[in-house]
Amino acid sequence: MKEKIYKGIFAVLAFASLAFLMGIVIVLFKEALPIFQKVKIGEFIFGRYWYPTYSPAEFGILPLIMASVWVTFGAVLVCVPLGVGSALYLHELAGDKQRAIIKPLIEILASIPSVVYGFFGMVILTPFLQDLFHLPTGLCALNASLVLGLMAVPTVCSLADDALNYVPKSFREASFAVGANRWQTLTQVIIPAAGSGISTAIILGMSRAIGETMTVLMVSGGAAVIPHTFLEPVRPMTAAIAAEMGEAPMGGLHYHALFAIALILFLITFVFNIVAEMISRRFRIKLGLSG
Amino acid sequence: MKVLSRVLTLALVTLGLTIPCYAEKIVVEGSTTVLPIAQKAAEVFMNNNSGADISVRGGGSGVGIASLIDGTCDIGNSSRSIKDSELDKAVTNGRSPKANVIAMDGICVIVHPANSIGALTKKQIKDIYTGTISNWKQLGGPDEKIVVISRDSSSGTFEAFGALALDGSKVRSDALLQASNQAVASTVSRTPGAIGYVGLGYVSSSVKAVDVDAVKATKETVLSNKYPIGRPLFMYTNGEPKGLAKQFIDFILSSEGQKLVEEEGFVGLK
Amino acid sequence: MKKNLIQDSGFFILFLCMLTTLIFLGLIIYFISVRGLKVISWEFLTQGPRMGMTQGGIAPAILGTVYLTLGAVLFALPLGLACAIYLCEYSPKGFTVNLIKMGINNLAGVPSVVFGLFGLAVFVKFFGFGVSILSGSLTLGIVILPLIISASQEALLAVPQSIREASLSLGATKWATIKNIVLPTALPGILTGIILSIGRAAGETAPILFTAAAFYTRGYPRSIFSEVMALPYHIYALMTEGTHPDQQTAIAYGSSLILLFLVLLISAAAIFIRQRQKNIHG
Amino acid sequence: MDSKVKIKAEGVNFFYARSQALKDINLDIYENQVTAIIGPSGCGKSTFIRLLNRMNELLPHTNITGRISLDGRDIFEDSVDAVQIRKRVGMVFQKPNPFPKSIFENISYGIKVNGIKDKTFIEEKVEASLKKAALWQEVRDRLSDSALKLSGGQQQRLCIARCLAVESEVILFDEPCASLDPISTAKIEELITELKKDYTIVIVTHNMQQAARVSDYTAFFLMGELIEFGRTQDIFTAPKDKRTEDYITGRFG
Repeated sequence: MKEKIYKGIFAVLAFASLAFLMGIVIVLFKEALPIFQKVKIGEFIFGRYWYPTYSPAEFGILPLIMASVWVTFGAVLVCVPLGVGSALYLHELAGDKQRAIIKPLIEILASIPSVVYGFFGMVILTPFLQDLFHLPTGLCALNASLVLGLMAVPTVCSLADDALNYVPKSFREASFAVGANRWQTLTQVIIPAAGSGISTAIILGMSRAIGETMTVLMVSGGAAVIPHTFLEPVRPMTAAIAAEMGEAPMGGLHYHALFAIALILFLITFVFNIVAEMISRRFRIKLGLSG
Repeated sequence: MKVLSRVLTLALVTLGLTIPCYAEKIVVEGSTTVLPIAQKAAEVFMNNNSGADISVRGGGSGVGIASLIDGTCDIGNSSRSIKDSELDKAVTNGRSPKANVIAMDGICVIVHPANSIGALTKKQIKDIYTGTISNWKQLGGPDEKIVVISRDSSSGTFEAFGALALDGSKVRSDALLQASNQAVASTVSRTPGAIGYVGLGYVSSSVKAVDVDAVKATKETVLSNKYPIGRPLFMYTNGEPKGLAKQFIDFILSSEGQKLVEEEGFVGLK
Repeated sequence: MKKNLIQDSGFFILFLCMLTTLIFLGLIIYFISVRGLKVISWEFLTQGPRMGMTQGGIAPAILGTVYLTLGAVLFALPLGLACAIYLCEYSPKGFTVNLIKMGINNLAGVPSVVFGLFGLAVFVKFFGFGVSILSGSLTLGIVILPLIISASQEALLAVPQSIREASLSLGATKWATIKNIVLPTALPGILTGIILSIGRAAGETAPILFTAAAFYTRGYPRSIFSEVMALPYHIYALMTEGTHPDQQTAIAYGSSLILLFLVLLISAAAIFIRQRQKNIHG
Repeated sequence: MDSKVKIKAEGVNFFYARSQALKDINLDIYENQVTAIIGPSGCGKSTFIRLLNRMNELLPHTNITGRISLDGRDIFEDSVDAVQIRKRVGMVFQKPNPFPKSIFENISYGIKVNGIKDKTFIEEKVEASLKKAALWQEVRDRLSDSALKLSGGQQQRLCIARCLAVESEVILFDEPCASLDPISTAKIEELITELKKDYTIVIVTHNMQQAARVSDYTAFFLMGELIEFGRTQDIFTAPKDKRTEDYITGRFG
């Protein structure tokens, strides 16, 4: 009988946490949908001009979406090689002593607060980029990508390293037994076997980059225009929400438009997660590992 | 498992340390521009009246007004007048927001100190911000691309600048929209071809204030409305201010209070 | 021969990745510490701000961040761990579980300002906790909930089924197996989740903007219902609202260093516990 | 010579989701005897043994009909708690699975989990179990070492000691020596014949010689059915069913 009570307690706590998380989604929908009575979804997503406080107000968020896409793509180019690369180094090359020092160091990089990254980006990276590329201003998509990518590295690296450690030693020994050297073993046996863990690590690292607000607000420049190069200032979706939410009259059209941006961001990440999950699942089945 | 339980009990102990005791308390919340004034005044006021407890929060004009309407704050700071939609909401909630002007704020147009341009007409400013002029050469300045810096379109400072200087026309879409006065000031100070606008309080040696229609932005010209781009700063209360809120606002309007306003770089009402 | 050439170049690239990561880490910590240390003094650590945020210390903000972070972990850890345990141990494998896992991973992508507004609407207004440590901790707790659930799940899934069966075959109940065998083995992985979420909770600004953070309050918080200053918001406010940038930027550096040090301290403690647990279990 | 029946399976069918793993099994396991279960891989012998201590319930979408009784009582009755069954019917798995704890904790775990807290009793029980499992001499002075540091054979004997510590009446061996070297295998076989005096033993094995050496009775499974059951000498010298004969003489499987 006691077993049933324990199972009940865990079920209640599990659904309580899910209820909170679903609460966020409900608030997101509730506050976002009113805008679509005024502005058609097509106009909203593909509109090229974002002038929410003028009259007549224009709610086109294509520049914001493209900015988020560029910045997130840039962040991936930074955090995947660095994050997974470091995890592989830690797993394959680092001796135990080295590992005991570097792994905590990387996790410390994870605990550096985002506002400190924004601060670092604003005060040090901005002038550096400005002189390097002779730009009118160092606040641009590249700056945001670098800082966001760097911020996501520890999450990717820690979880990828854990994933690599869960791969049974027998796989490695089997590969050596057929005469494969360490690099072949790593690339053809260990990485595929840890595939699901590594993809989860990348997804979580990516989600952190997409959802990041403060850093992006401080370093991305804030120009609501569709970027053509990495060196132009941009205004990602999260930056627009954070900057304008405090000032916008609560319950006004602009307030609902900002929530609609957050909703679209949520839906984009949702679709992205499903695709990533399918890829990693097909990847796992090909290897014959359970789901 | 043992380790986790030990950590949890330790945390509970620290949380329980706080000792509750009561004094009259008001909450001042809202506009980021008014924040420095509210903070300094609260600090000095509390030094003079030990019983008072004033806590100051930012968040923006929209949050301040909304909290006043919801009753979660006693004074709602705002750098813009209340909007009709907010007024309707207040009425439905049985609140009657009253505006108390506590200071004036001149919005200065600033450029990089190395920029030779020292004065601009309102029309020139409008042409720059709407995109018709895009190189300093067209204004007799150095041959350099103009980098237009503006505030995000929902901030109170932008509201005033847009109405007074741009007659409501749209800022060019590739303008850098910064989230705060200080971000505008620091970007202008580091970008040779930049032009931006900040509250009087944020003008420092690292930027150059430009005369507008040949009027220099000073306390006197703003007060006398000769300087064309100036706006009032409000502290909204629910009906006539009363109790600690009244004492606080009266203190800010007193000569000592207005001196604090000037120290923070804004324009006193005397 | 060619095989080894590929291997050497491959390993060299990995070494480069590691090096750049560590260099960037070094750069951030170097700049923050050098400029931060100029401002740090005993007074800076023990007193509140004075003279319109240009002098004095940041003690209330430090205490505020400690309360908020501990409150968040205290709220999210039991809830998140229980959720992970339920999903991995008790609930039937299948569609619902994957859907829940999908939803959780997705929430890590929601912009943190939305969590702030959710906290404002639910904890501050609906539950009537008002702007306070409680609302702030609960909101931050929800921000780190997905992280704790995902990390705990990965750790629980990694516990080999064979030792679960071994325990059950000795007549241990399911809960006894989880408590004595599964959780201790998965503890290192769970601690990784806690470490990552401590850093996240202590550093978040947007969620506490509307729910807990005050720009300036006199003295220390009286109870969990009073609002509180917090380091991340203090840094952000100084850098954006301060009208005296020269003095205030220095204070912002000092606050960043203290926040960094505080978070490193808590993380180091968790890392130490994880290392000790790993050694015991071999 | 036939002693009391410890476990009796009557008309047992077992289904994994849609496929049927066991068809109409009727089998008696005699007390204090060693019963070997042989057959080609995938014939359902492991599935059957995991029914005896209700381990298969952990898998989703399984279903069972028929009756399995322990000392006369059906083990699948609602009032019967699986935990009690597993306490009385211990199991040693194919791959040694010691807990990532010390040697002492591995053995004492089972005792403590079943509610016994008396420290001295536990220490005596641990020593007795290790002696019975012929491991005491090798580990007596390093009980606090991690069990993962032991060799394969030692780990398997540790798992046996774990069952003994819980005072199981029956011990199920699921191909215990599959991953062990010949010397350790011999030690385990010796141990099984030794344990026969106090415990009922059921052993699933691929190794015909092992079955012949160690067991008193043998059951031959094929494609989920029990083909033949009898005394080990009879099965190996004069099998009644032709399929048993083909399997034993190594013509298939």
